[in-house]
Amino acid sequence: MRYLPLTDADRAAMLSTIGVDSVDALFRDVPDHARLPGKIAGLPDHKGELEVERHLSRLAARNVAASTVPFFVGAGAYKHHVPASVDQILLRGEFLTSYTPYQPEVTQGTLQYLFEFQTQVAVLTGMDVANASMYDGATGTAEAVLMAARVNKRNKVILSGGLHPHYREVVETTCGVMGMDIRAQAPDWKNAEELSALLDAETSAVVVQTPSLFGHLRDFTALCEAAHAKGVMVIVVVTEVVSLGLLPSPGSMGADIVVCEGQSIGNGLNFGGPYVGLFATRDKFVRQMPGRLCGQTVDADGKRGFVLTLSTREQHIRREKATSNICTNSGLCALAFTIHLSLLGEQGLVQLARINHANAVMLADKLSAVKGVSVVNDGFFNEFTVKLPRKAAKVVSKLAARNILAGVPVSRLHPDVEGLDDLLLVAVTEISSVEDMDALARGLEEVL
Amino acid sequence: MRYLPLTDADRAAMLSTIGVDSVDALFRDVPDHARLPGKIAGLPDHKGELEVERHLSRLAARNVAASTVPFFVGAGAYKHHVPASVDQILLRGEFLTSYTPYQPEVTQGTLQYLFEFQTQVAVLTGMDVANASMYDGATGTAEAVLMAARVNKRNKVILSGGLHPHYREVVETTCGVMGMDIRAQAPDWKNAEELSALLDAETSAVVVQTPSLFGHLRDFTALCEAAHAKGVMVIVVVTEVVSLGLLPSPGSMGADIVVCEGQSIGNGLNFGGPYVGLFATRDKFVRQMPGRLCGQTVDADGKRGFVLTLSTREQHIRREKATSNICTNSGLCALAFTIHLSLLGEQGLVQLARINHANAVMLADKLSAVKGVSVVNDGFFNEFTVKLPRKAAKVVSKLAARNILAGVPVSRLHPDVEGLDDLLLVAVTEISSVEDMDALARGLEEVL
Amino acid sequence: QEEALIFELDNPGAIGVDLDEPVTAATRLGGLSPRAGVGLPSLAEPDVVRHYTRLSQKNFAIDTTLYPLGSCTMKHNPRLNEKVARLPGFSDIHPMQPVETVQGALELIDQLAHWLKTLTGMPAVAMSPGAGAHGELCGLMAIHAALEARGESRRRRVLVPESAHGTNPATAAFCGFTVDTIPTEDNGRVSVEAVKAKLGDDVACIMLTNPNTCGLFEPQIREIADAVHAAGGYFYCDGANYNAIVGRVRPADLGVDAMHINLHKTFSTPHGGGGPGSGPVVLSDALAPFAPLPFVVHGKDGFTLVEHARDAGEARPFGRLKGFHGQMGMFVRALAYMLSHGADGLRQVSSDAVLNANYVLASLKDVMSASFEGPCMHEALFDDRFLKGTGVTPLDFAKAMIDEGYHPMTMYFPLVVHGALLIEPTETESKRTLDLFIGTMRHLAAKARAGDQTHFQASPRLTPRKRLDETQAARKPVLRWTRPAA
Amino acid sequence: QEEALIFELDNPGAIGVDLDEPVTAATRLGGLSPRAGVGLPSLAEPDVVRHYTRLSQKNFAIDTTLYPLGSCTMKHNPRLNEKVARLPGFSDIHPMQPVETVQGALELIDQLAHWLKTLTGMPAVAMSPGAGAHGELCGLMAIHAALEARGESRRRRVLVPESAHGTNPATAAFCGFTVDTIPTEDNGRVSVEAVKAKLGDDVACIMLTNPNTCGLFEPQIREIADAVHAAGGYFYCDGANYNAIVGRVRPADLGVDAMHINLHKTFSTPHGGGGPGSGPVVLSDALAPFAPLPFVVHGKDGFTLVEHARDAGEARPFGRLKGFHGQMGMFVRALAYMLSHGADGLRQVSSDAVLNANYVLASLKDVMSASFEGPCMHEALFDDRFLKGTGVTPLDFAKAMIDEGYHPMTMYFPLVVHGALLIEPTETESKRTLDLFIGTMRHLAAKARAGDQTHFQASPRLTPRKRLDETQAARKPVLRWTRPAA
Repeated sequence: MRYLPLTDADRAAMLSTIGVDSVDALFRDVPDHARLPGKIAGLPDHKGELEVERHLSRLAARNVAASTVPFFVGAGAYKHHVPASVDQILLRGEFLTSYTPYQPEVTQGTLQYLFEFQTQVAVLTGMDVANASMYDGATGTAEAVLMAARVNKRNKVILSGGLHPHYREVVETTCGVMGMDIRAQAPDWKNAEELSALLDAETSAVVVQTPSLFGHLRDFTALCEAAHAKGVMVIVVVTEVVSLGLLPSPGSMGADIVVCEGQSIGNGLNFGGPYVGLFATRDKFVRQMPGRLCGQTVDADGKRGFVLTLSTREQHIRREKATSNICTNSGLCALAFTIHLSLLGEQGLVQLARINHANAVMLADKLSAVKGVSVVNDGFFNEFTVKLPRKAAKVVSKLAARNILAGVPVSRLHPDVEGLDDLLLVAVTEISSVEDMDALARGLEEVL
Repeated sequence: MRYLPLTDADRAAMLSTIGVDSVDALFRDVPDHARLPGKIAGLPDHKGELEVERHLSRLAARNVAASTVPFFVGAGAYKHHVPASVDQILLRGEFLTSYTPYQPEVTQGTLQYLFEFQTQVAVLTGMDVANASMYDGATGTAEAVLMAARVNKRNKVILSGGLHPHYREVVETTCGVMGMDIRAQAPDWKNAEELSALLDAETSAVVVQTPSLFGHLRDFTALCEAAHAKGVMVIVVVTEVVSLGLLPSPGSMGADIVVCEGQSIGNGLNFGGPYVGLFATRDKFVRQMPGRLCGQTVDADGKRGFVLTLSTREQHIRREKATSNICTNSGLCALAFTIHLSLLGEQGLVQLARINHANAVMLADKLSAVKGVSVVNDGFFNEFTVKLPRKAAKVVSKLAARNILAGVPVSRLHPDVEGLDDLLLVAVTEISSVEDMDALARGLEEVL
Repeated sequence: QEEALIFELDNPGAIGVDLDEPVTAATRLGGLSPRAGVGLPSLAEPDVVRHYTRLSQKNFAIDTTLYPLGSCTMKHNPRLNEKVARLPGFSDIHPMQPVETVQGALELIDQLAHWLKTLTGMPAVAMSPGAGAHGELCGLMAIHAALEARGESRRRRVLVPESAHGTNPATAAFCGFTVDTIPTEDNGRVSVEAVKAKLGDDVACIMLTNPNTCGLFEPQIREIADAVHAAGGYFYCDGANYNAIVGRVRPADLGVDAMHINLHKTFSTPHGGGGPGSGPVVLSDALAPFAPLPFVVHGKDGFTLVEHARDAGEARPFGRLKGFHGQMGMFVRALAYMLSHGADGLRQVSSDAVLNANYVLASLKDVMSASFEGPCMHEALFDDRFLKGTGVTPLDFAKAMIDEGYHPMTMYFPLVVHGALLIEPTETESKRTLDLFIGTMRHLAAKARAGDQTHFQASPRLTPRKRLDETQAARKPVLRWTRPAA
Repeated sequence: QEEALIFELDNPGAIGVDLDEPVTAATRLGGLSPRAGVGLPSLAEPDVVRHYTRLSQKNFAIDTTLYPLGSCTMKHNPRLNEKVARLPGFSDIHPMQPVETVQGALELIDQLAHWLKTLTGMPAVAMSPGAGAHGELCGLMAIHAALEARGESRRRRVLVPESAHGTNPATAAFCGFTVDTIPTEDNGRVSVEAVKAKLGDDVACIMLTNPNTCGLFEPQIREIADAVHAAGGYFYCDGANYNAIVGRVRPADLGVDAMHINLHKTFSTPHGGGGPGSGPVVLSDALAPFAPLPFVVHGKDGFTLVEHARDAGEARPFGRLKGFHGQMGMFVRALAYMLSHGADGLRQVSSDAVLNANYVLASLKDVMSASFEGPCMHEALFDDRFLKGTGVTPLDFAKAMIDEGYHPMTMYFPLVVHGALLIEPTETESKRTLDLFIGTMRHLAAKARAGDQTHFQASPRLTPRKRLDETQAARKPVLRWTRPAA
């Protein structure tokens, strides 16, 4: 077997050194009834590369890859072009097959990119500090809510109706089990929500999203001021980080914690994972942060170097008093993010954001021109909501049959809310050509 | 532009250091009439990754990839499965973006794999020594003919009718210009050729191939003995190196020089290139070998290390007296060969060769069962010749239209020889499933 | 050569991508002003590629050396897995595409689930947890939900052995449980008596690692499970060390109710410098109904994805744990690994892992102090008694290994032995590599005994950085680069 | 840690692949007996991956450091090019597939040919040569064929400047020509007078590198071309340094009849430790009819491949140079590079390459001895006068650069200056990198002048191997591993 270097001769020699006559003897602590005499039944035997690759290729071929069709699906995950150099660096064994950098002398490579990642995230979000990544944006949001509760010792959290429902559900699931009082607002598809009025002395945090699920844009400066006046933390969620090249940073609006889904930069769609959660906050809250932190220090010769730090917050030191149970995070996805963002740089990110927005403006115009279709949004970044004259889910299905992936019906995300069946979320990025947009508009005309 | 790090500010500062006011001034030696005032007309401007990738993907999509159809094309290039680890190591920048190892202290990586490659080639061919690679099997064969002439100072060479016609043509082209007397034999599709009788005191070398173009197998021991008795060098060509896992080595038959196309191990089809020529000979001829050689030595501390050696044979030292003009060879393809062969190892290569042969035996039986089709060969490795009741080229075309790539019509290789139109070369490797073979047999039945 | 930070390589005007002009200059920003600038550095592609290539060279990795980090399971990561995970049909599909366009992806998840269930003997599996600790959360939430459904939300106490991974108590606390620690016996095991002494009608569950963090199989595990069940509690098994028994022992036969499986340990998806992981949780019949959303079901029209409680039929999902459906990229790799090994190979995997660990144990126990008698499972635990009086600490010893070309083992964990040194070679190391490693360890042990204290204290010498000042890092944390004052 | 040879890692019974059993045990070997054994080593995949990963770490490369190897053009290799070259539509097609199944491949070759012809201004291009030296062979064979067609096979003399690459005289000799050397002027150039002095009706051609190997553009190139043409000869231009002028000067405007283009230099396909290269040859109208087989033509049914003289129409191909159609894998990369840069970018490429070289020249000429006055093209040539009396040889100096983290420049070439040091930074190095490099070079030059001879002679110190004994290697060549006697 190709991954197992021991030969039968090796095994015999090693057993002899150990002084037992079979590997079974090493499993002596296993209760008799639980010892399987042979391989587990019902599963095939080992296969060569060619067969395994063919098996998986056949499964892969039964999916419609985004790059092969006009593609407008977003709602928290976005198809962007990732430069080829990103993946080829990721494949380097020194990054791919290294572990959490517990031994800093032999993992300065990992540690330095984490320090760069943290800096990039802080800069991008307009915050002071960032951690070394979370599993994804949704889990990061739940961690942010718990962190806010640690900071201000309050128990109530208000979730905007613009928040992605999956994020809401993860907060409800994760923080609910802790007994937090979670007040999720109704889906705010008209961008009419006023949250300031809901804040009170029991409120720990308010969670808003920009662009919102429906693509709406808001200036949260006033909300932050109102919240801070009442001791409430403002958590700003960004599910499309490319927007930060064009929109004001959450930090500049006064956010206390910013959580982003970082997938858009450096990471493929991957059917939903692995992604990378970005988590940033103010300096003063750093010791309440969850997750790993990489810090700068010096070595015995006084040279700059990097280490994991403030681990007294973490589970392996602090056990049940840790700020989070997170251990493994999204190291490699964070590296992809960091490399791609380094390639983009200042000018590239801004340009990329502008292209995304311009494509969305063009597509909004094209779709508005389709009879019976209206764009709901006033402002948006690269995704907006359209109102259709019939059920969006049906329309999406019909277009899928024509090899056009038109977007996400709001009803798939909010099935329990009445009156949203005719809403469709449409996302457009730099990968969409004018022909793709025309195909969508034409397709809509045909199926409506 | 993404590959150019200089900014306009850099350029201005650098021009100032140099003391000129424009880059044009640095081109002062270019005659006025040849100085283009601006970019060259008729070519597009620079493009981003996404556009370039799409352009090339569109071209790629207009070709039928071997792995997507029942595939039986051989005749000097073979579709084998290459383990994924081979390519991922090849992509490591330290191998990919290094140069010829002129500075051995910082290229021991390249040098050691070349030494391993040379050893593998020598072992595989049953010879004493091998060089660090040639462009491909065909150019290696021409170099072998020239080398033989250097060794025995004779001018006539006999090319077997079993030799791949492209190899014959390369020899004729390359050695012809040197004034050598080249005696190519008629296509030996019946494996009836007797070369010993042609050897005389003017003959420098005889070139034979195993398996032959038509897939025939021969024991060359007697030919080698007869040749050596007359001072003639025997050059044995192998276009399918996997066969060396099952067939007797050319060295064991008495060959003086062995040249192989190494593509089958580690290298993809790549529409014909880059490939890798293997070149092996006897110790006594080593100073007449063409191409780079890596040799073992010690460093200043007495530790084993490797260097390029015997470069007094080479063009950069010996100029017009060099054994060859070869400079860049096939380093990375040799690395692919070496890694793949290391993964195969003794047992894997033998097993791979057996699988190839067994598939060919099975396919030969299946095709023989098709009405009007007969297998020409007595023995073969993984490729054989079938006689069809009509023109093979037409049959191949018809099957291609049904997405079956059936093989190579002999007429494409020997268009100027009468009577070969109904012969088809059919190759089969480990990638062909029984279903693929059945598809070919059924397809043949249908189109004949 | 030193490697500057990417921010220090900033060269305004340079760029690593070429992008077209936007198709229109029109904007619809709903009244927001465009951001004035971001503050990112500018570099061309060659400089970015070289920077990260050079950074990578400062790492040790499983591809470059033995990395015997106990409990972390650094085994070979097959490259085929990386290749297939990049097939566009997996890597380039969106989680919210219509299900009819992702049937192959859903089938893959279903196949992986089948393997996990069959290997563990468990009836159900929750696929979405993002890593092992996230899987623990999933398991404890399922237990929480099951207790609520039974009307026993009074059960708030979770039993955790002192040898447990830190994630266990942290997870229990994260779910609002209180943690009660069970002492470890002198032989490194948990005894059924010690567990029974803690049981009561406020106990929600026990969290037990098996094989445990000392690298030992808990011999009384079945009795413990039975006692916990008899007391109305559940048995959560930390599956971090499942690689020691995969293919030889089915957790279901041990009485397990929930167990997470670190795909990046047992099934060899790459650790990647700290993730991404993937932590599916197998569940017993008692807990299966509470598995989180979303999940894949197979119906008459193919595979579908249940994303909402209203579509969950009789199941009572406790909620949602992750933004989308789980770590698909890791699923592909893990399935490729399982298919490659097969049932026969996976049994050999655990056999060889245990054999390799015992070979190291047997070859070193005369010069290093083994913490417990008898054979171990997949990792060999030593403690610092062999360094007593040498002035060499386990940390010093570990740093000296670096100069010999090896990544150190896990140190100071588990906490139940003093100065722990936990060596896990895994099944993908050859006997030759182990023999070289054993030789080096014996050499270092002898050196320590010989009193060459300064050698150890000055280690490592050959790394790009000497020992780093962790105290300074924590005292005044510098967590990001800031532009120096001009 | 030392890295053994793969043969020394042999562990019989281990295997790095899993293969099925053959479908039949029957054999048809035509009377041959199966080979008894081969003699290859056996290893599992983890050991093979680690072995070659570790070997790679012993290399310097353009991805890891400045690699200013003059004349070898070590520029950044874009990763996009590697990605597209691996598209199955290019990498997984067979050269002998029916042409109707490879239309995209033939079109790609045609597009690349169009770029090469347009950039050089030449009417034709032969695509099949496997590398630069092979391209030279192609060019000289075309000249040979053209002379024969003119009935002037008496023309056997080829003029080659003494500064030429070794491949030039070697190639000429390989084609049966005699080589006549033209002296280089004191200013590093070839003069039209020197050429004229050698012309005669036995001259087949001149082989001239431009920019030449001293990094200088030949100012009299047009006059030389005219003189050679007037004398009935052809002008072969060695295009190894075409990267200095691409996009700014068209070789056709200089009177060139044939020029090879190293795709791995000018168009950035990776050098790969010594290949594969690719050396298409552009041809003038006079030589175009003699271009070798096969070649692509576009007809009414799409693209076809002319593989035989009988299908070549009025052309008179001199024969075949390579097994199949050329280095397709390199064609894809080169076209990706051209499309990425475009006409505007390629002009900037040569501008920046020349600017970088002149910046190095200007910044070092006060401490190192520049061989010639005035600006250079893409590479800066120094000689060993600045080391005179220091006891430091160019070789010592180069080895000291290694310890500073740089690959040495080309040394002792071109032969026309004593102790040559030829520095080619290429356009993909940033000013910051050049400034650091210049600083190091100035530091080393000062160190040499200061008399620190031993520092240089003991260099390199930081590499896995100290200086290697090349004399021993050549005296008793050991070119392969042999199994030690038991």
